Amino acid sequence: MSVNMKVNIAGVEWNNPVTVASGTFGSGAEYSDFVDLNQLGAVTTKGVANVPWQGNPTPRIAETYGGMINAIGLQNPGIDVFAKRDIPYLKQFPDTRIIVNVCGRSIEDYCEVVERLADEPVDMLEINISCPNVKEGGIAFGQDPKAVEAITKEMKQRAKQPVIMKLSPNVTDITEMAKAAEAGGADALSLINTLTGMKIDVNRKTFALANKTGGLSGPAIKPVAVRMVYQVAQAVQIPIIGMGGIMCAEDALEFIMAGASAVSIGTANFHNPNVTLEVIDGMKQFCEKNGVKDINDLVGCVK
Amino acid sequence: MSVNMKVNIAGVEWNNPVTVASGTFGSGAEYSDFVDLNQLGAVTTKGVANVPWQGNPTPRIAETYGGMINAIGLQNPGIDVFAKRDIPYLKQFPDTRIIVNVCGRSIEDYCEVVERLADEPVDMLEINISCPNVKEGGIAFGQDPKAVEAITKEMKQRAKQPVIMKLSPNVTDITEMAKAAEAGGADALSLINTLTGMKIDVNRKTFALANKTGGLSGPAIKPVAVRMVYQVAQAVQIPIIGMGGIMCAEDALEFIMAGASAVSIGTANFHNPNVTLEVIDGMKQFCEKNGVKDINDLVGCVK
Amino acid sequence: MSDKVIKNVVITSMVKVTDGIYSMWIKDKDLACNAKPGQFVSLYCKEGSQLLPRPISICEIDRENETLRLVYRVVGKGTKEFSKMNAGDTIRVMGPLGNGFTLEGKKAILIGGGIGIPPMLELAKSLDCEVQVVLGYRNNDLFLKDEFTPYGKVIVSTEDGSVGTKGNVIDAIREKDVQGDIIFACGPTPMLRGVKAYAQEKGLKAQLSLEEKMACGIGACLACVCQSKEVDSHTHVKNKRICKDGPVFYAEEVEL
Amino acid sequence: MSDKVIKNVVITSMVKVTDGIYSMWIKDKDLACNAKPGQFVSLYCKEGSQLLPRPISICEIDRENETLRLVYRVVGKGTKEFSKMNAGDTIRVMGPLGNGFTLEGKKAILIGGGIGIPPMLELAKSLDCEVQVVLGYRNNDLFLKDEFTPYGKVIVSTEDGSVGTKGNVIDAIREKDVQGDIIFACGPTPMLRGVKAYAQEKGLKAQLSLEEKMACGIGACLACVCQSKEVDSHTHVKNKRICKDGPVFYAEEVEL
Repeated sequence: MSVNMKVNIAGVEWNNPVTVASGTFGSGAEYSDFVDLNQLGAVTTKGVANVPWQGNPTPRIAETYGGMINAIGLQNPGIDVFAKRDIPYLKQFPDTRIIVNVCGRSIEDYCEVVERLADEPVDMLEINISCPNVKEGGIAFGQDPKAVEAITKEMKQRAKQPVIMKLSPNVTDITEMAKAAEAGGADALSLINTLTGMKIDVNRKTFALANKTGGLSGPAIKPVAVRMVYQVAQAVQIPIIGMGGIMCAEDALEFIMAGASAVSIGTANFHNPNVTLEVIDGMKQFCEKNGVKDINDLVGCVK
Repeated sequence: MSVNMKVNIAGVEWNNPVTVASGTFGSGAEYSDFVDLNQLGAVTTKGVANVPWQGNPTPRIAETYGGMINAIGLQNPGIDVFAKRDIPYLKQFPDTRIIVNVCGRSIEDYCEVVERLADEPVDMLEINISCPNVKEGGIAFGQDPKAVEAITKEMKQRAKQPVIMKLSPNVTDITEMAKAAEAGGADALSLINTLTGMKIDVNRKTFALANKTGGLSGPAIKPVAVRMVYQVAQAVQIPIIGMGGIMCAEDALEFIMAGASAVSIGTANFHNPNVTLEVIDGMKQFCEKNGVKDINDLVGCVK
Repeated sequence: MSDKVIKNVVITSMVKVTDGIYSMWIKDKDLACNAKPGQFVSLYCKEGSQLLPRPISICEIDRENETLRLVYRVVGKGTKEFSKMNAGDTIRVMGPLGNGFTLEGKKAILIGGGIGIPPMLELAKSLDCEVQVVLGYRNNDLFLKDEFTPYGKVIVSTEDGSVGTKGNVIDAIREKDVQGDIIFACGPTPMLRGVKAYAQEKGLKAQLSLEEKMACGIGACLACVCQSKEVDSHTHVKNKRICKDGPVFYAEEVEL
Repeated sequence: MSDKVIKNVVITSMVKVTDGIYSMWIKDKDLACNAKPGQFVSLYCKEGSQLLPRPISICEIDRENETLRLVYRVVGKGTKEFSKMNAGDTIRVMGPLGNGFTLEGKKAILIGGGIGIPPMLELAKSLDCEVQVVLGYRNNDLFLKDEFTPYGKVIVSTEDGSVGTKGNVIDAIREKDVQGDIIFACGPTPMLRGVKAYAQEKGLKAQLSLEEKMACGIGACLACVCQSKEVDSHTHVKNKRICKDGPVFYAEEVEL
């Protein structure tokens, strides 16, 4: 039986519903030793800002039980280098869509990047609103519904590509943020970003990360991610890219059945560089085994 | 070297800083086959309401990666049976403190239980404010700072024992809730309660729990718990009982160094019924090995 | 005081009974001495991502050799881990758990369906009355069937009709007109519902062994409750704890 | 195209070198053929609660027998898991990773401190120039020391002064007036700082092998960066990736 794995996210067709979580995959070059990037539905790049960011001091990561915390600090070379180097690199893989993740310290930063990308051959933009809003005393854009709606509107006014708003899970009510993004005109949502965590090295009596706190990711957080994807799927009409601890095809299918139209794989790449292809393959096999002709038929099938 | 393991939580002296997380240990009877309850700093009971609660339909629990989700629904026999049976049972263990966890569907429910306990020989009350406030459309008391302060005040007006407010982690800013509890007169705080999660059985295309969502616990969530304990320790003056995924002495020490004066062990009891005693022993050994004469010297030592 | 123990024990044998079903013998004096038919043990995984113990029913008790037999189906990562272990390996176990069957009756009908069949074997051996065994299978993969023949007449039903009565265990009992004064049953809930209805119809006493997802396994966490007809003396609501008050209940005690 | 591979390989030997330090030989043609001194491999844990690979430096390369030697210290659960494995077991490995040392110089000073000693062994074997080896230990537990003697003069420093020069490797170099035209060093950052300062003082070229917590191990995640003197050509900030651009850097390239 042939299974349709193609999905359409806000008007952009992916060959399959699997991309990578921003920051875990660079711009693909390093993983191309293990993964044919043409096989991925999309590549989501590491976050890029208007200017180069130095990132945080080290240690930047620490392993936790069934996961990890990271505080890379969104180190990136800035949009100019990115446009000159990373986009042309990814254009060598015509079968995969290009999603550029955008970060900033102020709305102006984001706007600059989005405008700069307007005429670049990228397919979608993912806006990371978990960055601290420096002008507002450092609370993340994504933790205030008004800020979410405002920044979404700004992005939509300038973007020529569909805009995916990436939501932070560190909130009381994720549906409030999702609705705010939808109200601001978001074309799609991706969730969840990492949960804020901390690890202490009791023998050294110090924080495991130089930044003290870091973003918790990995299978440890999957139940929180699936719950939020389900809640958001009930609350908004726009498509959802689900992520948070996907290690295998069954994990990915949990997100799909909870209401995600596509999924991102992040931390699992560190544990198994081939995981993305294994997940795509496993999802296809599941459909064949269960007589599912179209992966889209499984989206939100558990209610 | 003799190490002092005694801690004083809001005027109540515990022989050591280890108790159990409410709901994982019943009222101790079942675990007394494995654990001498006199060895614990305190026993925190399963939540008790003003009347018996039936709880949720089954399945009520599901395993997740490095943790579990549960939706027991606070099944309990009600305060009358509890006072007649469970309190006298625990009084047989004079070395351990008795902390009664209180739950309700309305402030009135909580008040009734606290008043009923006023003349009972229990040492402390822990107020579970993660229950949905039925009159307010089901948002949990613990997710609204005004509600947190209000319910804390009501508890303090009626309680004859020190009041521990147990905070929900499903909020944007945990320090806001901690400060509200402190403003309401809380004698201590305990955190974190479980993170709301969900699991889907992809083969059966159904939720793993009859309740759809459940509380995520276990080592998977420890980094979130340690982070919140640290943040709260910087924000309030009252003592903190830290919990969330403690599996061993090192885990417990993370919470202590982050600012907790005591810790609770929950899910780990299911994995190893002897874990509480092993943690107490391991903390003592750590102190001996590192020349720490008083466990209290480690509280909040990482800043 | 309880006779429960928790310890690492040695696996003396691990064999595949049939596709997806394995038979493990573990050696421990306390477990073998204290265990009763219808009780279960909790097995702990070594893999740290799986924290909860797996409840497995006791299939046979060999007090002489101080061993217990556990026959289990591979349903997930935990049971898969067990199935990959070998004789000589150690495994962490807690038990014996639950109440077990009450040995009674003059002419017993033992009913096992699917992975509810194993606990019936030790029961068949332990009852000192006439025993009839009714086993429900999906197809002609009749695991454990022959092991029952020494203890009584064995009747089989298969869903696909490949062996014995086509249908379920109740169909077989009616077709073969199996008579008795008490029923002992373990299997999926739909089967137990049928057994309860049949017992009521015939006015027979029936002991049913129930199953539910468990966490603590000792009655503390209240995860594995079943609805009871009357308010339960421990919980004071209409819930009984399968791991502690059960897994065996009289049919009239519980709502299925 | 890269010569990196990821696969399950067989452990041909696992021995305890001394307290907390183990020596593992793994067999794989690709790894053995492609590996260079100063490179490392990533080892994956079987235990599911530990997801990140452990970077382990390459101690010896045996191209004839197609094996690699990894000498590592048990510092956590992951390395503890490795230490409990035995010859014949398989382990998942990715590598070879990193740049490795550039073989150069006429008279080389190899400096290893603590668990920075193992990578110096393959380097000592690979250099075709005069080799002097300076090894820094805590105490008289001189693991691997004797294995260096075939390749050059070996000088030892110990923190407790029990053997050789009391103090650190630089103290030993000064005391023994070790001469050379290039330094290769691996060890804790404070030691590398001292080596860098000494090299500058003497106007010597120095290759330093750095260490940092890693996630991907292949340059994608930017976890394991070190401060570079100049803006790095890849990151376009003053950060170099230890796993990809390193672990070996010329002293003047990096800020320690």
